[in-house]
Amino acid sequence: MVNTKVTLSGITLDNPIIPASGTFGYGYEFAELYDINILGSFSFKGTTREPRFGNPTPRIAECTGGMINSVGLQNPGIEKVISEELPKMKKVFHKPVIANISGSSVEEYVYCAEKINAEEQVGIIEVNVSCPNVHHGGMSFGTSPQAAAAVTKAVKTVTTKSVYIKLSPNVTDIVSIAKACEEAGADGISLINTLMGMRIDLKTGKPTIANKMGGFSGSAIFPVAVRMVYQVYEAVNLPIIGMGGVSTAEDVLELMLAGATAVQVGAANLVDPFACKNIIEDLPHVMKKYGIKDLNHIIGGAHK
Amino acid sequence: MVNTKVTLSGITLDNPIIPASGTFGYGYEFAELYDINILGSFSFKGTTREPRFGNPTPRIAECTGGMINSVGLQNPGIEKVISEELPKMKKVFHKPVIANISGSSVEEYVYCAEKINAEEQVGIIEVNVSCPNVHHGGMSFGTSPQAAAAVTKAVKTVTTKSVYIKLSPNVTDIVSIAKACEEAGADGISLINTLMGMRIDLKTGKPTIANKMGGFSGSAIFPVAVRMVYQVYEAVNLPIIGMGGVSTAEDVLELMLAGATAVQVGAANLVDPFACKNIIEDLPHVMKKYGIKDLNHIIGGAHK
Amino acid sequence: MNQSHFKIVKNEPLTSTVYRMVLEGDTSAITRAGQFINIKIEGLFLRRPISVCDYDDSSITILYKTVGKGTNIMKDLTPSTQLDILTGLGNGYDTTKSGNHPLLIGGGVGVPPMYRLAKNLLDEGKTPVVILGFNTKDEAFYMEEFKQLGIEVLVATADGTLGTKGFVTDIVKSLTAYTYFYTCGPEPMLKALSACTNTSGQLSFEERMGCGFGACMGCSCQTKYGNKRICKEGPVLEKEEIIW
Amino acid sequence: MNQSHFKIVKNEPLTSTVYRMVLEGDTSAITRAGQFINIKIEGLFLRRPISVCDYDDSSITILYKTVGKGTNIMKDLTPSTQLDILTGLGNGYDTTKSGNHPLLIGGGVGVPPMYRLAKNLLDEGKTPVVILGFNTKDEAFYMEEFKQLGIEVLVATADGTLGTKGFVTDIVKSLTAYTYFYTCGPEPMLKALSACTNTSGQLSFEERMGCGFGACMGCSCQTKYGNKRICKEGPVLEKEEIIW
Ligand SMILES: Cc1cc2nc3c(=O)[nH]c(=O)nc-3n(C[C@H](O)[C@H](O)[C@H](O)COP(=O)(O)OP(=O)(O)OC[C@H]3O[C@@H](n4cnc5c(N)ncnc54)[C@H](O)[C@@H]3O)c2cc1C
Ligand SMILES: Cc1cc2nc3c(=O)[nH]c(=O)nc-3n(C[C@H](O)[C@H](O)[C@H](O)COP(=O)(O)OP(=O)(O)OC[C@H]3O[C@@H](n4cnc5c(N)ncnc54)[C@H](O)[C@@H]3O)c2cc1C
Ligand SMILES: Cc1cc2nc3c(=O)[nH]c(=O)nc-3n(C[C@H](O)[C@H](O)[C@H](O)COP(=O)(O)O)c2cc1C
Ligand SMILES: Cc1cc2nc3c(=O)[nH]c(=O)nc-3n(C[C@H](O)[C@H](O)[C@H](O)COP(=O)(O)O)c2cc1C
Ligand code: FES
Ligand code: FES
Repeated sequence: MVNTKVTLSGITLDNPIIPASGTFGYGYEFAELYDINILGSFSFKGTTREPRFGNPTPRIAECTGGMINSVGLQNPGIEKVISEELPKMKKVFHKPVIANISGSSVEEYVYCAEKINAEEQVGIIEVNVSCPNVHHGGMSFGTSPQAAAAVTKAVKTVTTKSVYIKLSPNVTDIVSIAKACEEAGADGISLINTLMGMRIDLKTGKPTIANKMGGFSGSAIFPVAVRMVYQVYEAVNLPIIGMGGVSTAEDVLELMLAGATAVQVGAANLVDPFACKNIIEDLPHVMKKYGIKDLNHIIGGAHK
Repeated sequence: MVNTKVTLSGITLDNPIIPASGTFGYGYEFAELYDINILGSFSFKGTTREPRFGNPTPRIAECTGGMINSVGLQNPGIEKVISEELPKMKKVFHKPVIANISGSSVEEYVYCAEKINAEEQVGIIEVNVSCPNVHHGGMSFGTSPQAAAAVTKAVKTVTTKSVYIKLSPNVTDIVSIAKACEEAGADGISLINTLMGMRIDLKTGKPTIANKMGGFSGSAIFPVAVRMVYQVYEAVNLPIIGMGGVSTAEDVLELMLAGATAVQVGAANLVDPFACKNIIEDLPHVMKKYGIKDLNHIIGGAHK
Repeated sequence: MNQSHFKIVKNEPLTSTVYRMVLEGDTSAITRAGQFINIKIEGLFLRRPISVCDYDDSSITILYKTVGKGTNIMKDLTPSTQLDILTGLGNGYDTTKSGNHPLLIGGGVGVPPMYRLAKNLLDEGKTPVVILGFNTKDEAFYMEEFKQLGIEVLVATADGTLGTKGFVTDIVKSLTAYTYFYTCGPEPMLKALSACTNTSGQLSFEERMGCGFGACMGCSCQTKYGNKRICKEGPVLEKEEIIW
Repeated sequence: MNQSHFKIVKNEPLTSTVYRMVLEGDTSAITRAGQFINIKIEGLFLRRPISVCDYDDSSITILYKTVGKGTNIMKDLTPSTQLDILTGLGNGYDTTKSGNHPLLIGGGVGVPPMYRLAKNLLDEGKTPVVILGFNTKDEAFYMEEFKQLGIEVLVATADGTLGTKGFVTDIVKSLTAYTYFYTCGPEPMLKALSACTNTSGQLSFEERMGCGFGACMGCSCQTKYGNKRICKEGPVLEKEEIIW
């Protein structure tokens, strides 16, 4: 028997597989297909203070090995998330969840963190400082160490939950931003969010998605994810939730070797609703193939 | 008949297809396969002042839709490039070429630019401020507007050729860097160089390439290239040579709609030595399909 | 929703750009006409959503037009190829509101879902009239199939090479005795129909999709009754809720 | 170099992990034993370099071991599948230096190029002796094929289940009357051979490749005679030039 249990800030997960925010809704679409309690945890759709419809459609474009989305944080707002979505979620998922929050001001982050702090099922608050879709919004916080630190510090003061800062890959120096979050008291780092990308429709000659640019994710971005997880692991002493293009159990091992303690799966869920289930089922076999008895032994292994 | 001729800083190319630096050597491997004079131009392997062996091997890793290289600017040094490689190149290619130069100090760029300035066949000097493989080298120049501007200004003083600055995509704000180059007197912008990426070999648990990280290129990075060409076109008034993941005539049109005047093809040459030839032959057909009579009409078309 | 493998039984051209594919597999998740399936195509990242034209216990018929990468790969697939497909997606048409004489209006590749809908309405003892719109005679398909259901079929072509010269709206405007309408087709057609019909009705929309089953919010639209996902609360919306 | 399409004629296991594939197509670019081909595999970005084991006017035989994604896809390809292949890559072995009694030493999947090399040397009237090294009996292959050439074949297995127990070097050390050596196999074996042989020789190296035809500098190595590209000036290097 192999051990797939890993621990994030005191929360033990049966396995490191976590559906990524924005690609798993609040879980119930997937709960129709399989018992989602097999998951390590899951990160629900990014929540803001006010309800948001998000960006105009089309919001989706296809790429080689990936996709671009410009959903723009569509969500019913923190109040409704707590009053309507979480109770429904609780019926299908019984483990600690990750609450992904977003905002366009420090106050908005604080507001959301404070509200969500009261929710027992929330184990970790994942602070998205990196969504590239909100004008004057998340993006700026994730591209400056000072701003990321300010959000981290403010959120930490209003919550007793573990706070993970989710970083954007669209930066010159991911390490300096991760370090700033560490110094500001973050309990962990999630990375990477989507790369900024764009497609143009040859039939119209215009950008494929209405918002022009959007977040590029899927297998194509995996090498960038591995690189950034590796760099951040080398520089900070916090647990890392790695993500970006993961679609197989092999990918999970690779991100863990780079330094991730747990791994999120995003776009893969959209094209294969059983992606997480398949990865969880494959994981022990692939571990055996590579002679891995305990996942904890390989975290950061590529650095040795 | 469609028109595929485009003009870069006064140099008219029969078509916008240019093999990218580092993926076409000095042309003669390909000249064995087809008459490379069908190309618009080509950008030869990055040249430095001293001869360089480059990084230790393995230098190559595979990715979904792309590859990582950490060649590290292997080249025989500017003197030998001029005395040995260019004369051989001249025998197989008779149009103006693009000289790609690199350096780890402003002086080294200036040295190379001055030397290469005497070469008649060189039409454009492409200043690589973005190679991610040289420690204390190219990378830093391409990640700061000030440094990029300093290189631009210095190179411009020693050459009468058109100077294109080749930018790195591994930055928070590509536009500010492109603008700084424009203000410093650049004649054009080439983008994008490779994304920094990494793979880990599950069999060894260690980074696949000896240098750990390397430059990620190929179809997978195309959406990032389209985005950055679009952003730079909007902000600067210089011709852009677009590249990053181009492998079909459709990709060429997409980058031109985003704002490129010409297009380089990199990694695609390595896996299909006829890639450029095929693109050039397909281009008129694909233009017809989308009702394009003259390529010049679509440059930047997605912005209208 | 269901994910399963289907085997191609037939894949044949109906016109120079429209193909019919018959797929064999588990159809148990399909509950209504107007639902769609989402097809994984080797080598492409996103699945391709295509309406169910007809189905029985073990097979699905789809009609698709070759417009891009995915559909051009599909047209070259040979019988017995296996495809990974999500079935039972979307709300589909609600036939309980039809009244006795509903109009079914399909434009171009909006025609397919009308076929199963017509069969369902007939089974329920109603008398649907079908209006099909195409650009030109050479692009027209499925008129015979509809006629064989024993219902009235009216055709409009933009260039007049078949049926009425003009648009489906020109035919609709000339009719009065209908009780409801169901439609699928290009958005300008849906909008025109919404304006020129004098009954309530249901309209099926297209949107670029990330998942097709409600997980990504890629396909959302705003309606008078709140935000809806085209893939989940749609693709069929009621005339009254649509914000044009 | 040549780029062309080959048709798989045969694809069969020799051991549980080593397969033989016979490909039909234009072999005109191949000039020497020890050259390799570079195979495009649907869905993977980089081509896969594999040595030519044997060839004639219209076919190539390769032997490959399943070690990762590409070779595991290859083993499932069925006859008549078309493959896009670059042929005539690398320098190959120079037989002019062999003398009359060269040793040919192949380790694991370094065995294949020795086969054609042995044939060439025989054609030139020389008397090669072949030494094959494997981990264990179950992983051994091609001994019969070599024997059928009518030459002496010596085998070493690490666990002694076949032939000499130990490494190919153990056999080489026991021999004296050879005039030259040619080898291909894992790098530690090449290094050990370089040390224990008392003649000059040629050794074939492996390196991760971007292109396989000299364009990318991905496969460079430093030798006493300057930088060389394994894919172009290699894969075969002379014992004297190698920097270990
Ligand atoms: C609910 C629904 C039902 C549909 N039913 C049918 C049908 O029965 N027959 C039929 O021929 N077509 C139908 N379509 C349209 C069909 O999905 C597109 O024609 C198809 O996805 C194009 O794929 P492609 O790879 O050939 O084109 P590409 O342009 O190469 O596709 C690129 C991307 O854009 C998406 N896309 C392109 N056009 C559309 C579109 N019109 N709607 C949504 N996404 C699009 C693709 O899915 C893909 O993600 C339906 C669409 C929806 C949303
Ligand atoms: C000149 C040359 C001749 C060769 N001849 C043979 C032969 O005759 N028979 C045989 O079984 N093998 C041979 N190899 C090794 C063969 O190329 C690899 O086993 C194969 O590329 C592995 O591919 P994969 O997708 O299964 O493995 P993966 O590990 O999934 O491949 C990932 C990447 O690494 C590369 N790679 C992995 N292992 C090697 C290796 N050992 N050498 C070079 N690149 C590697 C792959 O080409 C690919 O780019 C040769 C290699 C070279 C360089
Ligand atoms: C449709 C979609 C919606 C997303 N929404 C969010 C979000 O609300 N909050 C967030 O932090 N990340 C969001 N992301 C980013 C993912 O959580 C993840 O960081 C990214 O997609 C990279 O992982 P992947 O390549 O596995 O998709 C979204 C991604 C997609 C594809
Ligand atoms: C093997 C290899 C070597 C490269 N060497 C150089 C170089 O010497 N100078 C340079 O400016 N760019 C170099 N590049 C970057 C390419 O010119 C190009 O900018 C990049 O690969 C993106 O294009 P692509 O996706 O089409 O490959 C190299 C790329 C590859 C793959
Ligand atoms: S396509 Fe994902 S929610 Fe509709
Ligand atoms: S693999 Fe490209 S030069 Fe050898």
